[in-house]
Amino acid sequence: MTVTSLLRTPGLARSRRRASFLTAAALAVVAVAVIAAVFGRLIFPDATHQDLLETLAPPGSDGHVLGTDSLGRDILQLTVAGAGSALLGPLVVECGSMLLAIVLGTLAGYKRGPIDFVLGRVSDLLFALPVVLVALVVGGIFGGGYWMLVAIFIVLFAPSDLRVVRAGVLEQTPRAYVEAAKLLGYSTWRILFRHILPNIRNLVVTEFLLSYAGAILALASLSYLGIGVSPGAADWGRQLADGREIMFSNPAAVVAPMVCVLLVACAVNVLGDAWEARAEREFRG
Amino acid sequence: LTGCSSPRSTSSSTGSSADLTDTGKSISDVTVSINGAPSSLYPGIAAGILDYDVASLSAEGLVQIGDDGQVEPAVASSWTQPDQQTIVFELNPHAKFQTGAAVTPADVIASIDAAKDPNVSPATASYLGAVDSATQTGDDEVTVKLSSAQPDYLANFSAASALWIYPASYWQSHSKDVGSATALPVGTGPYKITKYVPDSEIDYALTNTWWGETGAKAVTPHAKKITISIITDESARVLAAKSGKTDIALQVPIAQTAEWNALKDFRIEHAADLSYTGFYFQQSVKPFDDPKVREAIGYAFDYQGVVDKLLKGQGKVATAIATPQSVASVYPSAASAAKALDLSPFDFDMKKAKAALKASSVPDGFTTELVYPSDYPQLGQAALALAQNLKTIGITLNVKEEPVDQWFGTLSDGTHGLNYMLYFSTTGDVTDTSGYLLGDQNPGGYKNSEVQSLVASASSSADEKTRVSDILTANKLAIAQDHADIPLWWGESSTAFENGIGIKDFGPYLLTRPWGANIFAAK
Amino acid sequence: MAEGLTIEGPVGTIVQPLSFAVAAGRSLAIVGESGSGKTMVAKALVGLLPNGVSSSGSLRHAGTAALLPQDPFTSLSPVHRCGEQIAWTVRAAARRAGRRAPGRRELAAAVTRLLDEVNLAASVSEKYPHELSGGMRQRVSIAAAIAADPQLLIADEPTTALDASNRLEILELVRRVQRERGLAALLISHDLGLVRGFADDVLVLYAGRVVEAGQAAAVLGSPVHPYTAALSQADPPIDVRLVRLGGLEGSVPKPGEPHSGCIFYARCALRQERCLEAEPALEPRTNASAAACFVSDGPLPLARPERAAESAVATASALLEVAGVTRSFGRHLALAPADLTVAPGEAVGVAGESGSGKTTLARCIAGLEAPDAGTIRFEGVQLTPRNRTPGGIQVVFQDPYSALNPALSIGGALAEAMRSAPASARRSVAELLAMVGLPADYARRRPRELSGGERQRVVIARALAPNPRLLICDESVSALDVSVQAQILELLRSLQRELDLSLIFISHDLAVLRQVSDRLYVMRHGQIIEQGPTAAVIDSPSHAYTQQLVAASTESSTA
Amino acid sequence: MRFSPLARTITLRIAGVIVLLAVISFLVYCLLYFAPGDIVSNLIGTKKTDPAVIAALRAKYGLDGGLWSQYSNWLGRVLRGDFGTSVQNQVPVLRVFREKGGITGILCLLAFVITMVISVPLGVLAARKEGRWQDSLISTVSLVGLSAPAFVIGLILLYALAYYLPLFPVYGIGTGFGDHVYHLFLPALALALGSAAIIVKLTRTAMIQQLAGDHVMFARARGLSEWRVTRIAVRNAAIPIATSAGLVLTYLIGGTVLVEATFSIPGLGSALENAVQFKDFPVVQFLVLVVALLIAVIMLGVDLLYLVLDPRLRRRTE
Ligand SMILES: Nc1ncnc2c1ncn2[C@@H]1O[C@H](COP(=O)(O)OP(=O)(O)OP(=O)(O)O)[C@@H](O)[C@H]1O
Ligand SMILES: Nc1ncnc2c1ncn2[C@@H]1O[C@H](COP(=O)(O)OP(=O)(O)OP(=O)(O)O)[C@@H](O)[C@H]1O
Ligand SMILES: [Mg+2]
Ligand SMILES: [Mg+2]
Repeated sequence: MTVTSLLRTPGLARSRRRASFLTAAALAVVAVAVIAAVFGRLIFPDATHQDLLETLAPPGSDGHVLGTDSLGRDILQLTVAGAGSALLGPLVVECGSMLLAIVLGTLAGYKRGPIDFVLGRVSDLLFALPVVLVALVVGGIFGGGYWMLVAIFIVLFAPSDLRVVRAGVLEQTPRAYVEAAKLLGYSTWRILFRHILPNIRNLVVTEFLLSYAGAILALASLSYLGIGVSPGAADWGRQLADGREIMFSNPAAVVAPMVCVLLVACAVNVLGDAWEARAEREFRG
Repeated sequence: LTGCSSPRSTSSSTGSSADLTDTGKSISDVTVSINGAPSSLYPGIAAGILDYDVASLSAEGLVQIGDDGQVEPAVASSWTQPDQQTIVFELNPHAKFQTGAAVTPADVIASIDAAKDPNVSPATASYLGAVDSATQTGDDEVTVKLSSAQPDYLANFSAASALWIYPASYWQSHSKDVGSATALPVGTGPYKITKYVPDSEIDYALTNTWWGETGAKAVTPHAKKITISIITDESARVLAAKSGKTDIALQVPIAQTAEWNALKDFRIEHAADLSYTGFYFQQSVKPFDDPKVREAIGYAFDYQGVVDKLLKGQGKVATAIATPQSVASVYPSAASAAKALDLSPFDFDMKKAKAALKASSVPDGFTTELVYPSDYPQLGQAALALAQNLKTIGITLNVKEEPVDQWFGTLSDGTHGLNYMLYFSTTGDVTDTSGYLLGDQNPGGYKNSEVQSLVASASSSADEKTRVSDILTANKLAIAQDHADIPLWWGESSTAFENGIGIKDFGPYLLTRPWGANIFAAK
Repeated sequence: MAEGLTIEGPVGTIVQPLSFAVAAGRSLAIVGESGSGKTMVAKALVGLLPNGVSSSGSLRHAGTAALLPQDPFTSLSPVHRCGEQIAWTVRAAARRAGRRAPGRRELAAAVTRLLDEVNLAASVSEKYPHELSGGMRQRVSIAAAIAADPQLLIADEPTTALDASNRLEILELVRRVQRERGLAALLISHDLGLVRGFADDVLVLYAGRVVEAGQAAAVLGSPVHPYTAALSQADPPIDVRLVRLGGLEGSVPKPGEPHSGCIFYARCALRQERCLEAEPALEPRTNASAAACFVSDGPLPLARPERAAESAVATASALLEVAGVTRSFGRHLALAPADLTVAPGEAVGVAGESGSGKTTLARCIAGLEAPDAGTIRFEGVQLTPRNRTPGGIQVVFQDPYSALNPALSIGGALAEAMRSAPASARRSVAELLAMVGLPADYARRRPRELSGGERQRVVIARALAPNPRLLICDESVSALDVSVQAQILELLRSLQRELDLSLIFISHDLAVLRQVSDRLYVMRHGQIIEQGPTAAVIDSPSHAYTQQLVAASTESSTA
Repeated sequence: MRFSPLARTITLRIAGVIVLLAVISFLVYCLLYFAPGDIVSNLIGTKKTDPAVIAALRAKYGLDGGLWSQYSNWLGRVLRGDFGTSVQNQVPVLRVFREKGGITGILCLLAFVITMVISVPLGVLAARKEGRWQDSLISTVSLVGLSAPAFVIGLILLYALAYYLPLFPVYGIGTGFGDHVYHLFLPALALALGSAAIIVKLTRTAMIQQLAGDHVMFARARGLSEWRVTRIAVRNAAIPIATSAGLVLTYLIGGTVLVEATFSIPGLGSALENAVQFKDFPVVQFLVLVVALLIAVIMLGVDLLYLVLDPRLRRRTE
């Protein structure tokens, strides 16, 4: 004889609470970063101003909260101003690649056939290529530059977005509501944009956020390798590369941009995960 | 147009081997770290500054450059120049390879042939382009014929320039892999290469075959072993020093000096690197065709500030194109050289800059671009500093970084009026830099028949005094009168030493000679 | 046996205190509509409730219980061989019994023996699940389940995912294994016909409450509770066509939904005011059963509505003529040349096992699939991809859950569909909803706020929006509960009459086809092998396959 | 006969790879051809140079003629097994590869092993403890790993574990295999953490999906031990994990540039970075092709691994 008594499984509620706390924190981080990106130049109009008489000042000295770097630039101001290039470029990258992915991915997933085949092969190829390497080779050979890298990344980031969009469309297309729409004679664009797209929007938003985090890291990496923003500009990747050299004189020069990159990328990733979870909850019921 | 220049003080170095005493003790092992990987142990293949530093530990040329910039005997104990197209070298009878074999004329001839062959020595062959032939003319005698009259060609036969002497058999058996790990070169220097792990380390052991230990100016090496450790990352190199894995760090970059200065066991020594940095103008590009505009730029540059703060002492404010080292034979003391070279009217004075601009064709300013090579961030920083100053008088200067090769492309593309000139003189000869910048083929298209004839006569003259005075006159005309060039600074390189290590006769040319022999244990 | 088994979900109680007992060698069936908590009871018995659901009360059973899941296509690990999966259970059973771990040989022998017990060849043990048919997989599952040496075998709808022909075999196998091994068995099903032949005792579950319990014959033969009665009446008979199909309006209340009094009140045919005052308790009514109802205190009369006149065969002029249509996928011929006609106002049924090409045929007619060859004439015009107008042919799909765009409100979807209607035939959204028996305020709702039956009504309304002449129903009721199925069938029949619609009704369930179709086509391997008036085909099938099909259907509903 | 469709698939894939390599090599050639700058001036620097020497150098590196003739010359030489000589070092490209490839190979493989060894068990653990503190902890840590670029992790590790806590060497690659592994451990760890985060996430998702699956429920319902159930789920989850493992390998290959730069490792990554900056045609061309080939091989390997892992696919190709 066995007597079984079953107990309540705990945990779900708690993890939900943790998740919402994390999401709130992430939103706060992103909000601060966006404010810095938009108003950074207004708050600190001469963040990139070099003061050769005041190089490598330690944190806290003479109004420099985090000290100055080897060019006498105020690290705090520089870091705040760096939010602009850290957020804007990746945003353009992700918007561009997502737009490309939505236009091509919906068509490929819905129409199938040769378009799908060609796009599929091209995106397989691009998808497999290491983004940093390709950007290094192409950007490096053409002399780099921030916007050139952004353009390269748009192309390189498109395949992963395209896959997501295509897979979503592919999954929705055989659903009866799409067939019903076909039977009712709706146009292809109407079916794609009014019927299918709203149903994969959660996928799209999740992918957008996660790739956005990826783009932030990728651009920072390339700046770190010296193929990115133009010299003298405020940028976290560049600051990291420069800051490493004076790591011992003023650790803030490397810690500040490091913390910023980490926090922003984490926050965007948290938002992506949160959106995914939200979509899942919605899907479940 | 001439202005009075105020004397500018020069920066001081952090410490010096000259102040240390040699304990005479031998050192078992010295680790020298370098921040780049030589592509080969033979500099003829890629002639970066580190390639020279590394190669000269164990290999020598026929001659070498002494502390004062004069050509000294090395493997050749003496030479004569019967005419301007012939040089006859007498080999040093004590010169031996590290294998113990004596250096024969055949070895020297094979080395010269390899050095002027662009296939074997693509990076340095051009230096010996004028060599027609090298033949044995006696037991210990090699005669070199030049294709044209070359009054000042001797230095090219040094390891500071284009010649490293290896055995003839080495050249024969390693036509394809000269200088690689599978073909360790054998030279005539005091240190023999025992191990080469590319990108990682090079080990040297002291031999007793070196001619320099004997003879008149005998030097006794103290280090039994030298290890060159390749650490391409600067902060890793500092970490290595902190954990005691480095005794000497060559070519410390400017950005790193503060880090090294912060290490209490290390000191930094500076030595001129014979480089000249300045602005020159594409004379045909507007508005730089106007001398007043060029003058305004000249006054807007913060010479002392840049040298002190940006270069961290790795340089001296330049007052001429010719470097103090290149005139050392005529003006041996620092003070006399400074006086003779005081040819630039410019100092940092924004009032004068503004006045010059007001008097120019573009009184309200203009917008232009200055490109700098990415390998030299200090040029970019100096450019940004200049841009800040120019902004106050209405000139917008956009600073752009380009890889070195693309930078070359912009120098004479007809759109960039204001350009950087960064020139490393390998020989330190007085006509070298000025000849390039002021001669017929000068990159800026600067035309002043008086200047160009002075340069030509200096190049063909054999008398050192005339050569120097011609060049200095040309310098003065070009800088003070025509503002065709604006000298910014003469470069210096920094070397970090552990405090227990000293090096004798540290100067601009030491690292092109077998410098391992000069290392000593200090108190 | 369970005492006061209660199951709590995140939003409310899923199962109210529930007690039952199954003796060894006997079987108990739990029946009820979807969402009544049957699966939760089964999972609680084996201790595998999902996250967020917990149970209390006490369970006592000798030895172990094994749960046979519903879907043989997902219940086995796809990457392990069948024999291996059975062997794991054998080993686990040995360990539990404190026996020494069996060696390789012993294991192989045990697996072969178990496969033999479920009528499978020993070679199946080397096969992967995907290499087997659905019926064979379910046998493997049974073998794996009994390998655990259970004392109690729980089968949760073990046959719903199978074809009619397989269904009976599997059920018989379960019964045989149960008898031979002397197991206690718990069968969960919403199919009363299935339970009738299988179980000794029955428990009728409604919204987590037992509304009637007792011996199978008594409960099913003479139900006391109005719910049980309604359920048995909703089951369509295969032998007659009924004038009216009994069905239950509405749907099972969700856990946590507020109510007062009897939980069945809202849907009850016999409801009285006193039913709202308290919840009725389960009380013995006949000597073999107990029911929870204030009103009914004895067996309810099972009124079999009289037969409807079987409608006459098609008139001369055809609305739709399909001639020689073929379609193949790769090398697989899904549709051999097929001919089919539909007269105006006629309801045509298409029957056939899974994969026989029914859907392919329907999709070709609707224009969702391009036929490889053959012609389709509609209202006398040959249809090409270009000349189709949305008004002509519409489809009601099988799965009501995916047939509505989750992002659109009901009203939005219907209004959009209406734009495809000819201007003369435009109706309002409210009119459309009324046609399918839904209140007008449903227009504001989203699909996920609707029950399956309600969704299917919306799908039908949308299909009717462009005023079609022909409506194709592809398994339109097979995803629904019997009770809801009856409602939808009744709705379709009445719409067909009122709007003079032609209907092609596809189903593998002959009983359903008997109720809705005038003429019947039987398909197999992409071919139409028999056709004729529905009554004639079912009552006296001429093709051997049809005979087999009819036999299987008849047995499973009356066995 | 039984394997012929499989063999056909593989042959087709290999043909595809060859076409791909040809296309990529041409694209890279175009890139280098149209790029601004000139290797010869790079080689010479600011020096007065004889035009004859320049001409000789141009001829030596095959820089005469138009794009097509240059490319076809290059291709012809490659087909004869001659990948040319590095402009920068005068070393045959193949030797550059031989000298540095080993280091990068060890680095990548070590990173891959670390990735898999850390991430799969953690992913499985997180899935098993879904919603509990272990899951939260693992998910949070992997989130940070996902958000930290390899060079940032590298910098932190370098200062923490090599300098302040001198467990690992600060620089260099050592000599001999064992020493290489010791020297490359920190870099590999830096490289691995980011990819491990990806795999943890994927493994967790795949495992949760599997554990919620019918067949796992059935396995539990027949009394299999939790250990066995986990193994079944892991075996099923191996299919999606294998795909991501392939992707992670390519990610690791891309990440070596950053990590090699941070730890000053003389591997192919730094060689590529240098070659790009120097416009060292033959080296860039060769390394790009090697990377493309490697990735193609990895992808093919992943596809074959699928066949091993998923019997449902096996029948389709057989
Ligand atoms: N994982 C879950 N978490 C919370 N509630 C659940 C979960 N699964 C099911 N439920 C709820 O439990 C109730 C009973 O579900 P159950 O699956 O037992 O019904 P059923 O009688 O088996 O229905 P069907 O015939 O559709 O299988 C439903 O109302 C459902 O909403
Ligand atoms: N898009 C498709 N691609 C490949 N094969 C298909 C496709 N659609 C159907 N088939 C195949 O065609 C055959 C007939 O399928 P169809 O869906 O018409 O059968 P059915 O009678 O409707 O079966 P069910 O009762 O399961 O719905 C099946 O074997 C199926 O596997
Ligand atoms: Mg159920
Ligand atoms: Mg079908």
